[in-house]
Amino acid sequence: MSRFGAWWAWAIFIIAALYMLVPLVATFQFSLQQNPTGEAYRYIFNDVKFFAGLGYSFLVAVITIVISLLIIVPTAYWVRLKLPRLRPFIEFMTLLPFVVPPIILVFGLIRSYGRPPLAITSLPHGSDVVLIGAYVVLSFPYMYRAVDAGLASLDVRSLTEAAQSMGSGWPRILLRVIFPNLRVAILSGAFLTLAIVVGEFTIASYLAPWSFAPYLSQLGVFKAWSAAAVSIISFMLTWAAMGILILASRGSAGRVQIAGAR
Amino acid sequence: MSRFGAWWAWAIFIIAALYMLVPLVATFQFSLQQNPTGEAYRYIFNDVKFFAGLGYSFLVAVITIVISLLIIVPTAYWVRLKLPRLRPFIEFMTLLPFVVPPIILVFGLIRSYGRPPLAITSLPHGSDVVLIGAYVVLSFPYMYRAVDAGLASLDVRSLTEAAQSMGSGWPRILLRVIFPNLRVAILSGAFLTLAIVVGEFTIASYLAPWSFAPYLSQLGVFKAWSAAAVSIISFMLTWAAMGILILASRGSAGRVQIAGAR
Amino acid sequence: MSFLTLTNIQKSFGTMVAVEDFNLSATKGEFVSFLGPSGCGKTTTLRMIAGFETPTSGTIVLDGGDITYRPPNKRNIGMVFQSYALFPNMTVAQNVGFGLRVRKRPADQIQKRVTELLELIHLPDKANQFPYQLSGGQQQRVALARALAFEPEVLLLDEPLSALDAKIRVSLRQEIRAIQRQLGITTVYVTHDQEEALSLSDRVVVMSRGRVEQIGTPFEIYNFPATRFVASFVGQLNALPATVVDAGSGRLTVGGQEIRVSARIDAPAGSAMSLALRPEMVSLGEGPEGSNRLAGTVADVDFLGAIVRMRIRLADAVIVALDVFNEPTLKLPAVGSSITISFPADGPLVMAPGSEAGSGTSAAA
Amino acid sequence: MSFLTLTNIQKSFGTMVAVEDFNLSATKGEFVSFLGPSGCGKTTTLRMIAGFETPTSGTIVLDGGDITYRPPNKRNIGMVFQSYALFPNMTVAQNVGFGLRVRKRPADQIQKRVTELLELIHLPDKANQFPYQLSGGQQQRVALARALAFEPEVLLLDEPLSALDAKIRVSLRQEIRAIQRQLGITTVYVTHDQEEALSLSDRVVVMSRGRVEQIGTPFEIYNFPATRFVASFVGQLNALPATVVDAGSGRLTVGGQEIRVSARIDAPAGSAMSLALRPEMVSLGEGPEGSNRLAGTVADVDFLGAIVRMRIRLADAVIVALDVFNEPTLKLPAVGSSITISFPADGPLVMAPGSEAGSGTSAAA
Repeated sequence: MSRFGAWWAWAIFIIAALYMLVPLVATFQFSLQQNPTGEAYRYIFNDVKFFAGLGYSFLVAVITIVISLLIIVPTAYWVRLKLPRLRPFIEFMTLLPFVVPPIILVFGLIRSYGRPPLAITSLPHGSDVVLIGAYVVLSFPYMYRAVDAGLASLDVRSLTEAAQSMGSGWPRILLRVIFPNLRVAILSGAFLTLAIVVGEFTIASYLAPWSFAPYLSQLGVFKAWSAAAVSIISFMLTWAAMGILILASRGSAGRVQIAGAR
Repeated sequence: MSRFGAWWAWAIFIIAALYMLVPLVATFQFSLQQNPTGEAYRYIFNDVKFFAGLGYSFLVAVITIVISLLIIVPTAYWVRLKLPRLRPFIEFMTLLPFVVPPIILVFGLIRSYGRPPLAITSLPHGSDVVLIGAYVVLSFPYMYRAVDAGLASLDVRSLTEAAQSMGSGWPRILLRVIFPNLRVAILSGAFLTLAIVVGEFTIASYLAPWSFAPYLSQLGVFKAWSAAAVSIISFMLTWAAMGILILASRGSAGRVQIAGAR
Repeated sequence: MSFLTLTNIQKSFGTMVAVEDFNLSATKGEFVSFLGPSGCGKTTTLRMIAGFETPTSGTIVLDGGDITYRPPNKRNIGMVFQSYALFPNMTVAQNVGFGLRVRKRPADQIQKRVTELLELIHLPDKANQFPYQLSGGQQQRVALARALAFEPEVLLLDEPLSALDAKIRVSLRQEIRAIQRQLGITTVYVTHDQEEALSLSDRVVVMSRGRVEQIGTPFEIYNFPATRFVASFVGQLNALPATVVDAGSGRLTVGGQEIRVSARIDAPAGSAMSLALRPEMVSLGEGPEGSNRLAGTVADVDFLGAIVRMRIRLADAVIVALDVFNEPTLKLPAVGSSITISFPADGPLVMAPGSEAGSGTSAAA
Repeated sequence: MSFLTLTNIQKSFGTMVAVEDFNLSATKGEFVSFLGPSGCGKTTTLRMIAGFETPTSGTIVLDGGDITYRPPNKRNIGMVFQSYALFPNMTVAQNVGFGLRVRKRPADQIQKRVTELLELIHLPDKANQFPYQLSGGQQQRVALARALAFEPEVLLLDEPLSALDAKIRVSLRQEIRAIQRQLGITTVYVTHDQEEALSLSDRVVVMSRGRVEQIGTPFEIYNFPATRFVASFVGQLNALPATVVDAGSGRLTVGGQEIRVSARIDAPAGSAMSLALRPEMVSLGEGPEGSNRLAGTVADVDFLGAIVRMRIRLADAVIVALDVFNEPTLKLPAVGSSITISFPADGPLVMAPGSEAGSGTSAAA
């Protein structure tokens, strides 16, 4: 029974892994199909709009991450320390971005902030602001769970009280005790947010059609091979970042988990 | 300090809640703007394409859920019981759908399954099959984490061994011991999957433009008020389902958590 | 001269009263334990001394200054936690030096003090290791060094040994006691383990349901419990139903057999009483002249290692447990055989059924 | 007549040997405990009897049939787990009846048997409650009833009391023993708590690092430990350095003072030995005629409740711990005062330093 079970579990993983890998390999093949020397890749690296789109999305992602961290780290810390009864409420909020599909969120955003009295999108950089706001909401669950899982592995309360009893004030507790022990958790949340924001298509195509995912979509229509090439590049970047993250979390003696995974 | 901290935490929640609620209220107002008696809603309920789109998306979601459960429940159970060393690998896979943006996944899928040797999309219902496959991958993290959190709260190993020592075989263990105790976890994973699949726009607009989210997007262009009405209806359905889920998990003495939340 | 004084301390969480009317005054250098079951308010009281909770009413005075509402980081109190609470991102030396860095001491002075303390806890070679590289017992010793490094006025320990194995618990207990004596630091120790409290403390505060049941030396607490709760929580106890024959001469019957007790009895002849008798007070055999003797049959012999516990059945289904030291040459009586047991007249405490207070013996303590 | 026989059992996980050369034969109705520190292989051995692990080599025979490779659900063995492992979705009655439903017994028969067992564990009114509505002790009693309901041939208990509070642990221990005697079921009990093993068992198997150190009655294990490990793991122990004066007459010196032991000594005069002496063997004062007497000073007095442990310092920094029962009238010697202690000649075991085996006394057992 045990041997059969192991065999069967492995079979499922292999099928699932193939399901993920086949598109990747096929995309790579396709990107080289027109011109095996990599003309599709060369086209991309000579395209100003590629760098503009990627750069814009990257900047939006970084601002999203900074705002998320400023909101989430102190909030999650304080909730664990003093307001544990609020946790179910926050966990409920954590689910909202899943159950409110982006396509509905984008309509609400355009309606609310695209006309008086809150006509933000008609201001200079107004739609950037709304976009970042939407991404802060969208990435909230990932960032919150990553930070909260980091805090859960810490025994926040005792560490805080130990530091207090030794005479430490709040700034020192946050900067010297809490933050350094959350480094990997924060890195993991930030990385996920980066991946989500750069790859997000639905909201971006309404609020910022010049950003990376809409660019990729247009490219797919006009220059299919180059779109495949961009996909491959994204994959590579993503896997490299993930590899770095795993190495970083190994370095900290397995104390911190990736993105809230138990 | 404590009083200030509580005040500050609450302030953040209120701002965040407002950020979520303002679009909702604005959308609702907008849906009634043209005609306060609800013409926008009436239009929807008389539109065949609304029901066709919703019905199609719902059916796809249900098939996705069934396939996911058949794969994930026994796998997650077996991994916890006999192959705990595989868990980091599975948790890594759990992150893939986040870091591979849907817009890239969809290109890969079209490339791989849209042309020989694997020209599935050109078969009858071929693109449905590919769509469901993509959604199984996309919903994998939510379903797996929900089921795994349910298993984590169970002490699977002792329960299995206790049943074995009393003479029980595998079918009885799964059906009488494991499955009944995972009910709420499964319900929670299924509900999240439903919400994600019905609201998913990127992949659907390439593989099944007649499904719910693309329909909503088109409606937004041509009948903006009715699109707002649909958004409101989706919200209501979503909240009702979530309410039911929370009631169900209360009934089971708080043993099971929502979607892997700790 | 009282160094740490708690006066009329009360603490409520909503409608739940966690600590009620707590009074204690500890002298400088004293080792005081709070002993009681979980939920008795002992940890809440400790946390009020540390400043993590604020009393609903009452005052806490340390070395002449009222610290009741002073924030914890202004109190100069060292604290050791059940979970060790070492900072995982810092080495052992950085952990121990944390309180000194907060106080902005010069680096060389910190270095010197850290070395000194690592020698005190017998871990001089672990300075550059991280907490996760140490065993539980070593981590708790580092936590102790960290709490002592900045020379606090009071040391608080919150169940510091509960997370450790039995053998390490005993050895670390002895080490804590030795260090406390050596430094002469005023210490408050919270525990639910009676052996820990009795073994470590100058005085023990026994608590139950937010109230102080008794404050006394370990010897007083064990031998002269003030209340029924203390008698049953601290140590094993026979609670024997008895009937008063003659209060004046201390004569009672237990299981139909007459005995004499030296404790004062406040009840008329014929009334029902309860006698509290420790198993180790009871001996096999007739004992010396003047002992109380009871005849019964052996109901059960329980070999516990160093101790053999026997349960003797008298008439009326009264059971008396007694402890004897194991010896290899000891002949254990067979279950069901007849036996005589004895105990001195000053052995039992007298408790009226349902009464909270002990007999006069405890007043004499 | 052996009912459960384990022969040359060996179990490896990869290169790690968990159990090595384990042999045991238990008679029908016997209560056998496996005692040892964590990682000693006791739980692995139990799990092989239950069928959750398969031995790498060796055989397990139950009632004449070889069950070594039989799947666990074909073995008819009842098991109680540390974590209770009650099915959360079933009531107490459904839990207890599970094994009978698996065996397709008629409903009225199941009902009757469940009622019977709930009375046996004194919880007849909890039939329709769910596990989470019960206390830990009640849950474990239900788990016991569930394991007994289908009349298994052997009952296995894997640290069943470790998750419970100290007081409940003792009372449930007595209940388990009483039920086991009443039903006469062959029982294997795994524990790391020596008091549990000594108190419950007909025989104790002491294990260390995958090997059996000793198999014997509780009395033999405690008083005549076969190896140094058993002597130190079971009970407290003084390990006193001694020098042989005359092996033939059993004369040695400890801390410069001469004593006599009745154990056989296999070493020439002048060689170093180690004496194992239980604290409860040592008495204050000169003791009866023929006792060994040692003069020293009181190093430490540790009041533990029923017992007072003193540590006496002899010359050469030799420390002897001794236990006396506490009495309210006991005058404890002051720390630093001079004192004489005594112990009988047959008290100490003799161990050559570094040797694994005990002295001749254990062979006599």
